Amino acid sequence: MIGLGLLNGLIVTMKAAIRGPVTVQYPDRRVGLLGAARELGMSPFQFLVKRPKDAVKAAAGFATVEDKIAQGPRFRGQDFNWYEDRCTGCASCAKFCPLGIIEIVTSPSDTLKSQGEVYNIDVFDIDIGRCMFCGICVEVCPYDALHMGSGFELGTYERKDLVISVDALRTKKNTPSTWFRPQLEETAYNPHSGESRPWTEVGRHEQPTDEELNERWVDER
Amino acid sequence: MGTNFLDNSFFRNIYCNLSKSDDIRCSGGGWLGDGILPAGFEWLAFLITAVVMAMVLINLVLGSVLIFIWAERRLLGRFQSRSGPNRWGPYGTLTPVADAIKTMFKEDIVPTAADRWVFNAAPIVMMVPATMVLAVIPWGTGTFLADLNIGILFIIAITSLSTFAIVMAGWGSQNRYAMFGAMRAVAMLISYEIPMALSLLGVLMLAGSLSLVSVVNAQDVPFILVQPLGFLVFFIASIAEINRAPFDVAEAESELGAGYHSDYSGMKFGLFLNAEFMATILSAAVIVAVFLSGGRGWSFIPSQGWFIIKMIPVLFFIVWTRAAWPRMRIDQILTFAWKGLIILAFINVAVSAILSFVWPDPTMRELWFMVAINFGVLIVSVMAVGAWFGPQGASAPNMSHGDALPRPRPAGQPSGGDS
Amino acid sequence: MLFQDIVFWVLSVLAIGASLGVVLVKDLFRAALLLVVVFIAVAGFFVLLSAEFLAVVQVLVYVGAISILIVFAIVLVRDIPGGGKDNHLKVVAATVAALLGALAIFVAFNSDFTDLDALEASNADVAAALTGTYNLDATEAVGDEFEDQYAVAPPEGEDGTQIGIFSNSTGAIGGLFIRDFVLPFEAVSVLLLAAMIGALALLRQREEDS
Amino acid sequence: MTLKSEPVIVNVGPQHPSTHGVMRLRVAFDGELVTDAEMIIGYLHRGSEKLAEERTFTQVVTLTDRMDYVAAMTNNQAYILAVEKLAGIEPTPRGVWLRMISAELQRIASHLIAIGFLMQDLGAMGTPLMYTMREREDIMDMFELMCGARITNSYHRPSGVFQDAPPELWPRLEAFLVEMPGRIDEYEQLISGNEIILSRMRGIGIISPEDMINASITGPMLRAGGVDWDIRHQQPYEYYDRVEFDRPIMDESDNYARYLVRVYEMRESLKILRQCIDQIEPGPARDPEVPFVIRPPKGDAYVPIEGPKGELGFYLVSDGGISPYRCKVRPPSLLNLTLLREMVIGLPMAAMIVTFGTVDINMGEVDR
Repeated sequence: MIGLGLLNGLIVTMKAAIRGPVTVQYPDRRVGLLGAARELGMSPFQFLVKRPKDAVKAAAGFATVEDKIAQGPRFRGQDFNWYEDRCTGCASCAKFCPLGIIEIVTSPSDTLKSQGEVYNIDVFDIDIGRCMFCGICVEVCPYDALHMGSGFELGTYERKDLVISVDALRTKKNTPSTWFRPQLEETAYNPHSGESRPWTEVGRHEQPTDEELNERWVDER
Repeated sequence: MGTNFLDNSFFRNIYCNLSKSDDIRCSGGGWLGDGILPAGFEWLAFLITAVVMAMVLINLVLGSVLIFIWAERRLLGRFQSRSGPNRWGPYGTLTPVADAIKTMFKEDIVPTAADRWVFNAAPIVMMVPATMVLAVIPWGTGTFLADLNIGILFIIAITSLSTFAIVMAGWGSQNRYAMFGAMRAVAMLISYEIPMALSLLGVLMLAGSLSLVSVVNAQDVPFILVQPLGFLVFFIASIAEINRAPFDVAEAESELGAGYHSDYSGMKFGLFLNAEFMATILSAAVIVAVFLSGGRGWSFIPSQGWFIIKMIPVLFFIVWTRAAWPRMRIDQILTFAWKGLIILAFINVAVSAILSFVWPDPTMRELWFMVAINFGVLIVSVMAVGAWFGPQGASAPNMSHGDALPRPRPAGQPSGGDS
Repeated sequence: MLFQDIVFWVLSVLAIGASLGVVLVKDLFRAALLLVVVFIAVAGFFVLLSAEFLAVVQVLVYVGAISILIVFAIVLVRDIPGGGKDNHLKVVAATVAALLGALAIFVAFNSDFTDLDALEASNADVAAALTGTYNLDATEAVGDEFEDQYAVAPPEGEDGTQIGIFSNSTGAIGGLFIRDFVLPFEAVSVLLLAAMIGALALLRQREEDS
Repeated sequence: MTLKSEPVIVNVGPQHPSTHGVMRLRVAFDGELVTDAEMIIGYLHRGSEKLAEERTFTQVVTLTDRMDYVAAMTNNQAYILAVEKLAGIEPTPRGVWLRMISAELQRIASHLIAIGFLMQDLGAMGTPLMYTMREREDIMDMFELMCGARITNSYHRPSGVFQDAPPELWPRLEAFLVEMPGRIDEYEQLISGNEIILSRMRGIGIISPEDMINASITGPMLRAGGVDWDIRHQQPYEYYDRVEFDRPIMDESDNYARYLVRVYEMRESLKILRQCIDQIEPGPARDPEVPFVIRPPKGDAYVPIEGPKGELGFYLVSDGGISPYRCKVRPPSLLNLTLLREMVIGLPMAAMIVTFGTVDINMGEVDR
């Protein structure tokens, strides 16, 4: 019968309207009186009596609840995590970056007895303005020194602010993404909990002792 | 100046305070005594009063446009599983205000090739019909600017002016997309004026007057029940007249960008938008006045309140269809008007004429008889016209349904079997 | 009536100015728009003459239909927007227009309008219809009660017709059309139909052309 | 009776809401009817094929993401299959199953986009688009769990996928498989029977199967014309010979058939997903012996797969180095467009836009 299809369309849209929105509001969610009360874990009546000022605010639609999207722990974010203690300055990341956006400048380090095996990192610039977050730099890092981050909120006013410098990498709190790091995943680590990881816990293998290093790099040569 | 204006209580109060009118309804003067203006200046008093009333009404409607924009966006959001605007003000109510401010401060661009005069005049012309129609709508008992005894004809005549605004916008932009939109709009508006006017004939036969106030007064049974076919045709035609989905081909954004107002920016675009939303609200108001018995209702709510309450479902339905249905194609729209709606309107005219000949002055019981007959006519004629229209629509090859709808077959099966 | 005088003069200036514009403006599209202004001004004159039904019909037919067709034709035909080319008929056209204008003024000043009044008296139905007093004999005013004014209907005479200046001329005109002047009315519709069919026949493409 | 007006030439695109990117159509209109159409492409050309020549075989995966950016997983899959054939790498079984799961999810996502934007072209005010995006969001979330990215996945690697799917993925996938058929029914209720859509799509944009085969049009468009050609069935790659699925075929070859075939393919993809989950075997998702830098022997390889939009093939030539000597893509979007002019001539403008929408192209893939 003519008109049935049109009617069906109306029914579907009305069903969707009753089901309510599925969108996630970012960075905070506007809640009404009921929503605010639910967030605080009280009944709306309790909420009205105990915190009338907030209740009025909520009823007027001004109450907000922080609402973050549930990101996957493997999310490849733009704030790279770098563990200097693990980095040897081999520049594999720079070499295998498909876009060539990583710049590394090293100088010989005098601090370690086995010279030539670890370098001072003078420059470690990652130009995330051109980065496509493929993660190949992380994949090829032989010592698990570089990790993807989990952030996505680095809006800046100038392009040059999009270059992550070595100082920024050094001072940053490290919450590495578990992307390509099964060892992190095995410990059920979630980067979005905000908990940072020390360098000793993020590698695939134990940090070699001095003896091992000597054996590998000095004695065998 | 017509005495009928003085039937409006607000108008009379202002007018009688201002002038020493010898009108019998001002016999006691106003509350302020015998009138402020000296004798002989009744025309000035009339002018001032009219301007004040017009200002009040236009601003009320503009305010309701803001509310309608907000409500439509929230509703569309709900229909689409979204939240809709909720950032500015409580539940996003200030979003249209923010939009209006943004629109005002935007750069006003006139294309180099544009016909400047025509281009600039078009938005103003667009606002004219929207504001003029305001005058004759009876928003409630005694709440109208003018009770013209040709009210319905006035509405139909004035709304045809918006066609000019659209042509001017399309022509003035010297843009082919705008021209496409304008041509489509003109073809559609002209086509739909005919079923719109014809569908009102049945109402006029019942009411015996073209005045909207008399039409409201005549509705002891709302005309949506007595004239269901007329209502259907009028509702569809008025949605087409206001360029709303599914008849929004004039600004079909997926085909024409923005149609006839592609090149407008800033407040000129704002005027177009405003006029369209005003037209939506006013067409809902006309539907309420003509088919839903205007401001009549139980007296615990004032008549103006009833009017607004009755407008809400009409507007809701307009938004709902916008969310649910895609746009029709322009040739299908024209075919639909000429081959579908006009026939339905003529059937309605014929049936109404016969019924009003049989019952020239219907009592309540006879009115309910008419309701039953007209609903029968509605079902039969819509099905008949639909069945005829389906296969014959110009470029609409097949609108058939049910088992006739094609379904994919699994790959193994040979073709041509059941499909 | 001062107010009506003002309106009359405003409308007159508008009508004459716009019609001059129709003739003088080179851009055809703008000329067509000015023609719309002329039609609307004429509708305003009808309102001043208390023939508001005619005014609305003027807007509906001339503005809403005929002007739109003109505009449509202009829009559909290309290469017109630049304006028509100059030709050598300017002097002739101006002469003819001046003569016609002079003739109109001459007729206006030399007509014996008493004849018209007599005609009006003889055909009172037409005049009454145009001014809305057709079939009207009740002229008494309504009662003093203010409560009456809350009723939304205009005051009515005893026989159901409405009184006042803006009264029901619509029904009267309708009555005239289908009673007294039904034959010319139908003849005009047949003429229009014939014109329409003729236009279609002229526009129709021959099958061998396509 | 026909009336003719002068032809008007309009540039539809490159900045136009319905050209699905930066396609440009130079269309001659007679009134509302299309009398001629010329396709002008290249506005999104990024030289992916040339760029591939100076990147290692694994790095090129990131370039394939950006070709058909609404179906990155299938692009990855096609490329990786070509690399594996070229280098003679044997993938791990779990890796293959994961690749199939991701590819079928991506097929659903791509068809959802196709249907949603087709309805947007029809002027549906975004409602069907919002619904399809809602379901696509589920798929994107699953991709995020699998590989940390939503659109530019780069998930596949030679010999498998770079990392096994996390355990959180499986309950989500299960919930998706339970919920999705109802959602597809909902689309059908909203769209398939709507009279306006029927009258705007049925019998419009018809193109004969012979023409399509001659123009090497593939994918749902070809199947909507009654030709049973699905590479997953005719030339099974990966483990498609181990799963049962139907190929929905329609004979109308009009816009409506192209739409409906996509809807039914989503149902078939759900079937395949279910069988993949049942048959997936434990083990490594990637062969650890396969190095990051591959040096395939000299030679060439071409592998076609059934992408969401049609036959997607990568032709790779190796000179024994670490990067392809030549990388040639067979993009279904571009080849499906070849008959667009023939399809739209004689149609009104609105039908032209809809026909263009049912071809379901992606400018990233057309221009590469």
